[in-house]
Amino acid sequence: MPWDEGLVNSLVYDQPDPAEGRVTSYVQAVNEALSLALAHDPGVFVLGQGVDDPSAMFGTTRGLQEKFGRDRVFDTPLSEEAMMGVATGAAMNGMRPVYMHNRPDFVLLAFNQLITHAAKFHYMDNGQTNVPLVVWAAIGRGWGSGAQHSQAIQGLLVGVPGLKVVMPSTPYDAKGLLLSAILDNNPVCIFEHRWLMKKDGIVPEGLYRVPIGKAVCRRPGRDITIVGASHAIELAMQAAERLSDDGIDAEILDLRTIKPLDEAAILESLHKTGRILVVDTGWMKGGVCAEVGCVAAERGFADLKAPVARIGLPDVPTPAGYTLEQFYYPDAARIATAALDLVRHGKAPGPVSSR
Amino acid sequence: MPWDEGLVNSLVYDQPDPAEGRVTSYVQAVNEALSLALAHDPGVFVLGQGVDDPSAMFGTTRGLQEKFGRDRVFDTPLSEEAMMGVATGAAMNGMRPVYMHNRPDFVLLAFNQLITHAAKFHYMDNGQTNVPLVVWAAIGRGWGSGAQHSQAIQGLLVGVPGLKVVMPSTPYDAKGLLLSAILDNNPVCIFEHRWLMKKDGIVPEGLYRVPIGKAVCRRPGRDITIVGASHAIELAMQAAERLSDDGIDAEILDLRTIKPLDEAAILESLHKTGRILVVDTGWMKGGVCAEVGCVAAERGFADLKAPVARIGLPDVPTPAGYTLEQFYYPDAARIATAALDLVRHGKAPGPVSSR
Amino acid sequence: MTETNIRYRYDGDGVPGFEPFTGRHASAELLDLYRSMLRIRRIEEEIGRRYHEDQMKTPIHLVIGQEATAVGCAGALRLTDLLYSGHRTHGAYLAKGGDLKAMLCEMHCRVNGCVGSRGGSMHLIDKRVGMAGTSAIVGGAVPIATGAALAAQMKGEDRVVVVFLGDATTEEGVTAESLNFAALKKVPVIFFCENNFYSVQSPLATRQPNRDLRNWAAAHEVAAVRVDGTNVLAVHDAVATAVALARSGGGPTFIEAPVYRFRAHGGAGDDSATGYRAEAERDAWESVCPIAQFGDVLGQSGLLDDPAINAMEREISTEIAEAFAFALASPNPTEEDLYQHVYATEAGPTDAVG
Amino acid sequence: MTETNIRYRYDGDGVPGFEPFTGRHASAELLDLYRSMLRIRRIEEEIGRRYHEDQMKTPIHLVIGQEATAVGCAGALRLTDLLYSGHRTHGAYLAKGGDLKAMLCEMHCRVNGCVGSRGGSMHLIDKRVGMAGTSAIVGGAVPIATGAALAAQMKGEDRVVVVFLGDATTEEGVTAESLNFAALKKVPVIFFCENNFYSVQSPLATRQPNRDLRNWAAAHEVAAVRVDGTNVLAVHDAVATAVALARSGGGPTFIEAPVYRFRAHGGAGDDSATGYRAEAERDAWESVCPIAQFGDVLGQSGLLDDPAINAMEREISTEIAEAFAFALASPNPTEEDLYQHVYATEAGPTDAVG
Ligand SMILES: Cc1ncc(C[n+]2csc(CCOP(=O)(O)OP(=O)(O)O)c2C)c(N)n1
Ligand SMILES: Cc1ncc(C[n+]2csc(CCOP(=O)(O)OP(=O)(O)O)c2C)c(N)n1
Ligand SMILES: [Mg+2]
Ligand SMILES: [Mg+2]
Repeated sequence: MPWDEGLVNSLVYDQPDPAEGRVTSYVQAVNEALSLALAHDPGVFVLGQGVDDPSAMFGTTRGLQEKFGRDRVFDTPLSEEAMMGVATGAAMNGMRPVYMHNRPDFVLLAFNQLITHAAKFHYMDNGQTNVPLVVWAAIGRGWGSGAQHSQAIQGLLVGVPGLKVVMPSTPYDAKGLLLSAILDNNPVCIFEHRWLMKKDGIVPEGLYRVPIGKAVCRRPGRDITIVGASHAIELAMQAAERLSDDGIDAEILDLRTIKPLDEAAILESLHKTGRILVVDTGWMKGGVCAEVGCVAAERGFADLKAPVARIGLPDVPTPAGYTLEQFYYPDAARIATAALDLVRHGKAPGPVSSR
Repeated sequence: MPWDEGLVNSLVYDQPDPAEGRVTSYVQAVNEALSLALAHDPGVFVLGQGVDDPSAMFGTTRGLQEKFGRDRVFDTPLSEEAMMGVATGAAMNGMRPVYMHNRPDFVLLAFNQLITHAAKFHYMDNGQTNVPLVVWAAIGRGWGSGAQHSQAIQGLLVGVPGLKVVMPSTPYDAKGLLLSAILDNNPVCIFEHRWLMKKDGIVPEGLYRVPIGKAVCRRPGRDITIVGASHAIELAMQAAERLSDDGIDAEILDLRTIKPLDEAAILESLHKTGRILVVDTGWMKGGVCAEVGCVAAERGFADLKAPVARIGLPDVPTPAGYTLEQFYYPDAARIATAALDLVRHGKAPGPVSSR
Repeated sequence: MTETNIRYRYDGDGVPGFEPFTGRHASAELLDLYRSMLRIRRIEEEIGRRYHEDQMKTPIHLVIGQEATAVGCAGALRLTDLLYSGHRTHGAYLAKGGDLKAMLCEMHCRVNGCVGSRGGSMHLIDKRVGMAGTSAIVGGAVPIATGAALAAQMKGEDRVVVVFLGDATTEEGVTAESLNFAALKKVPVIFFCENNFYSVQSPLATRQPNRDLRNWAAAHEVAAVRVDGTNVLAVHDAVATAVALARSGGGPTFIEAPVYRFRAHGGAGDDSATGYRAEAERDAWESVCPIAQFGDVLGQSGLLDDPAINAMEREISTEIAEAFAFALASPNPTEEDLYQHVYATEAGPTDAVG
Repeated sequence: MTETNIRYRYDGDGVPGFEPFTGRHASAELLDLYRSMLRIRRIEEEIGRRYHEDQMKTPIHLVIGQEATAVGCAGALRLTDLLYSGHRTHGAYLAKGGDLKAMLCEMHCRVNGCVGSRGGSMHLIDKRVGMAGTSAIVGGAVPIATGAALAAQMKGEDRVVVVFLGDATTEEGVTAESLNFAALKKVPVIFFCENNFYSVQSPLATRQPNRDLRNWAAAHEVAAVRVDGTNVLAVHDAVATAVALARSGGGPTFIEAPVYRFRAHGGAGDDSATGYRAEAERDAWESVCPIAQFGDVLGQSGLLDDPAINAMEREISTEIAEAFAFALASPNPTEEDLYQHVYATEAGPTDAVG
């Protein structure tokens, strides 16, 4: 699905300072993680539609088949449900598959295998079997992706026991979390974001891990906690810049993992700021926004100085057209306004669908 | 799947007072709704695995094929994804299918058709097409249903725009909501609960509707709002009895519809009681508990006198064994204790998975 | 991949293959089929030409090279018959009678697009002409079309449903499930498989064992035929046969039509140079261009000459220019439009009571 | 349904059908196969007898009548070969060497059940004997077994994987997808289809057009055979052939074995009286009971006589009584057990570094 390449290539990000370390692209970081894992463990293999084609899964799998052979890096039939089962069966028998998808939408075809099989086998057979499976997909946004190619489905998985769900926001994390996911003995879903793929970052060479289940503070602040993951953090950081012009000091908490959630980190930050705004790349209702918001009200109630606030996608399918997309997707400005309202007036944004 | 019949038949419910109206069983109420809809509209048809077999989908489809013919009430191949698409395609072309499943688990096989197709067509084609589809399934509980036959998946659908999700708690609602769902021009999922199927209730003859999207107060109270749907209301009512012994007056709000949520009713009740405990038949994390909890903290913050509290299934796959099931499922006692803690000590239950 | 070998060969008869079919069609019909293919080609080329201007902010999947399938198929259908398709919609939409202006407005994200800027290129739908639905999910439209056929059968309508699918779509389990159900109920649906040998840039051989798709379809008790997808008349007649079977209650047919797309899977250019397919392979197929071949046939039979072609070209080119101008001048949607049609609100037929 | 017609007839050869196979097996092996079937039958009968006592709080799907498939199949496998199955697990688990006590503990919801009371009857798993996994979702185990075979292939292990599936399981799209992938990669998997003509109480005819499942499998380029599922030797040899093919890199085989379950789909009794199948149909199949038939064959060849059978019966009955007693005396799980094994915590092989 390279149609959005032009769009993604037109995105502009701040360049990291090479003095701080080796600068690589996001895509390169993912590619390195795969390459290192393949080199390090003969059990690792990479499969997915087009992983060996010239587009190479947005470039993330470039060169891997040449290096590791057709048996370890291979294309699949258009059979998402069976291939999820095949990957699960292989994982149950000593392999460490990384099953890559262009879009999370396609993972919905395999929910039965993912949710009712991969996530449950370890429990159902009393720990006899581990399922070290990685399911990777890149959330689409813009350029007419539309209702069927843009779904950010992480919210559907927040409640599913036995799964882990990870959403990197930087090249460093993309590599470190992917390595952790491959090393993990449980099924781990990684949802990348198409718009981060143009981002460069400081990425160490060699193997390192970013721990699954731990959030990280991206920006310390006093007045409000803005919490989210993946591309939402990018927007939140931009919003924080604007907010500082208004004298508001926002703390940005990058969840990194949305299942299991680092509740301690959320509560700690909330304790400091007293206000929380949850941002997510997925639908506002249910899912990540709801879970984090509910945790705040359940376990951090005493610290709350204002309503819990959230910004996600409105309760509407994604429109394909450009103009409608601009109205649909939250941006830094909308996040900043919501934060401002919350801090200044103790007001959470109204329900988006009735705007 | 009649294995749990013995268990369900052993459940004891209070008998309704025949002076209040016609008493029928839950199963009979569903059967009547189907029968009336089939009789009333030639576009209605009923399909599903075994709808015409001797078990007749827990009895709910008994006699329908005899009455309305094999073309309008029919068995299907074991092809959940295609049949969901077939039902969707028929709905898009003037029919009103009611697609019945023994278990919500089986609906996961069809999430692509349900979420990415049925829920979106009306939007994607700019309103050219309506999708008056009903998807019906009965949540399993107990008697070894286990991890793959007990999933209450409503929580996964709370965030999906374009869908409606309904969960009756009484025979009256089972009939009235099913009729509303069939009459609705949108895809509506109905999640029944296996344990309610033994319940009798006052059920008027003939056509009537219970509106989708409206909650109902089952018990007025001053001290705390216990909110949920389906079998959770049964438990909540029992809990309220116990609580009244402790001098606590619980208000019970039956959501009836969990998508779209009747936020106004939740907020109104919360305004009165100042405390909210959400109970659901599904996983505690994400889903219904999280969404309702978050709405309370977002839009009812000023009314909250205590943390938002929730009780759902622990973050664990369902065990099959009887003893483990007893530890796993919340009961009236656990709900009462949580409510008591919340009212007396302003304390929400701890995270269940670390009990 | 640096090999220049041709992996997937054309194995039709080329121009001689038209022979058995020409006599069965009136001249006007033959010219209509030609014109319809030419028009689609020119529209697609113009879209391709302008795509880099980024006015059409929508993924595109051009049908250049695959015109004979949509045109031949639609020619054998009535306005009231229904067509469903996957992501590669342009040919089906135009052949079925979809409005060009509404299509280009949609692709330019304008509010008067055929689906109000909700769907883009992958969702060219116009129910008034029987272009009934599309899915951007591979295989997504297949059971839906089957359900549409079930509805037609239940309502006793004299209506046939066709669904276009690609070779890769036969790998989706839902397609097999749909074939089974269609055969079981003998619903009037035609599974039209455009086998262009690739799924994006993945060749058939990396996705399926070497097999005959007709056997696969026939194993579900679905009538199964193969037809030269570059031969608009052969396609037309195969569909006509399937339609007759379906209308008479004989149930579904699976039609496999080997074809070739001359451009990239998505976007405007050709991507053969990236090496996933040999340029020689594309060239070989370009030499059996469905439009050129049919033009030759019509020329040989004296139905078409250069002046006639030129007149067609002028007419088409004017239509295209006007349609683009119309689209570019059309209004954008507003924020309010975003929130329309999430839920259907109109009363259903059953709403009168209760 | 009040018809008493037989819808699904036995079309094997009965006792004479054993003829071509007996000579190929040693006497001890023949007796083992017989004993194994008899043991499963008696275990199932005892489960059925006690089920109404509600001590086994678990859904059950008895294999009474279907013993020859599991036993014949497992007899052709090594301990290191893997067996996967759906919900109907008892026969597979026992034939592959699963521990009876652990099985009954599981069915009695005891902590020392083979999966610690997590799974119940539908999840009888013991990886030590190659009973590798089950799914209560129809078709769920099919791709997983295929993946297990892929793992064996990638690791260069001399291991074959068998997955049991029912006739209805061939309707799930994932099964077709799995066949395609297995054939594509030539992984060492055997799709063993027990065709008992029913899915719960739905006959094959309401779910599939009248078709030959071998054609369907063969259409995926999977070797496909049919074998009399009441003939343990025929089953054994068909599996042995498939195993040899798989071990030599020849890829997957689909085996269709017509069989019949004598009891209800689920639970302990027979539900034929409800009318979904004719009692005459069940009676006809009971007359070709796989155990009785094979017993006759062994009797005729002088390998088995009444005293020998009686000795077997006594041994088996003692084993069963002890196993039930053991299960009933076994401890229940505790609340703490509920929270074990939600996530795997042990370090993976790659964990040494990083
Ligand atoms: C379920 C699903 N998987 C993957 C994709 C990505 N995708 C879009 S089009 C396409 C190729 C489909 O090939 P084919 O069916 O042969 O049609 P063609 O594009 O060749 O016309 C793929 C893989 C998708 N849209 N849906
Ligand atoms: C996906 C799915 N759909 C439906 C069911 C309910 N169900 C359990 S067993 C069964 C029958 C399956 O029939 P078959 O595959 O022929 O196996 P058999 O029971 O005859 O051995 C059904 C429909 C299920 N478990 N999973
Ligand atoms: Mg193709
Ligand atoms: Mg069966």
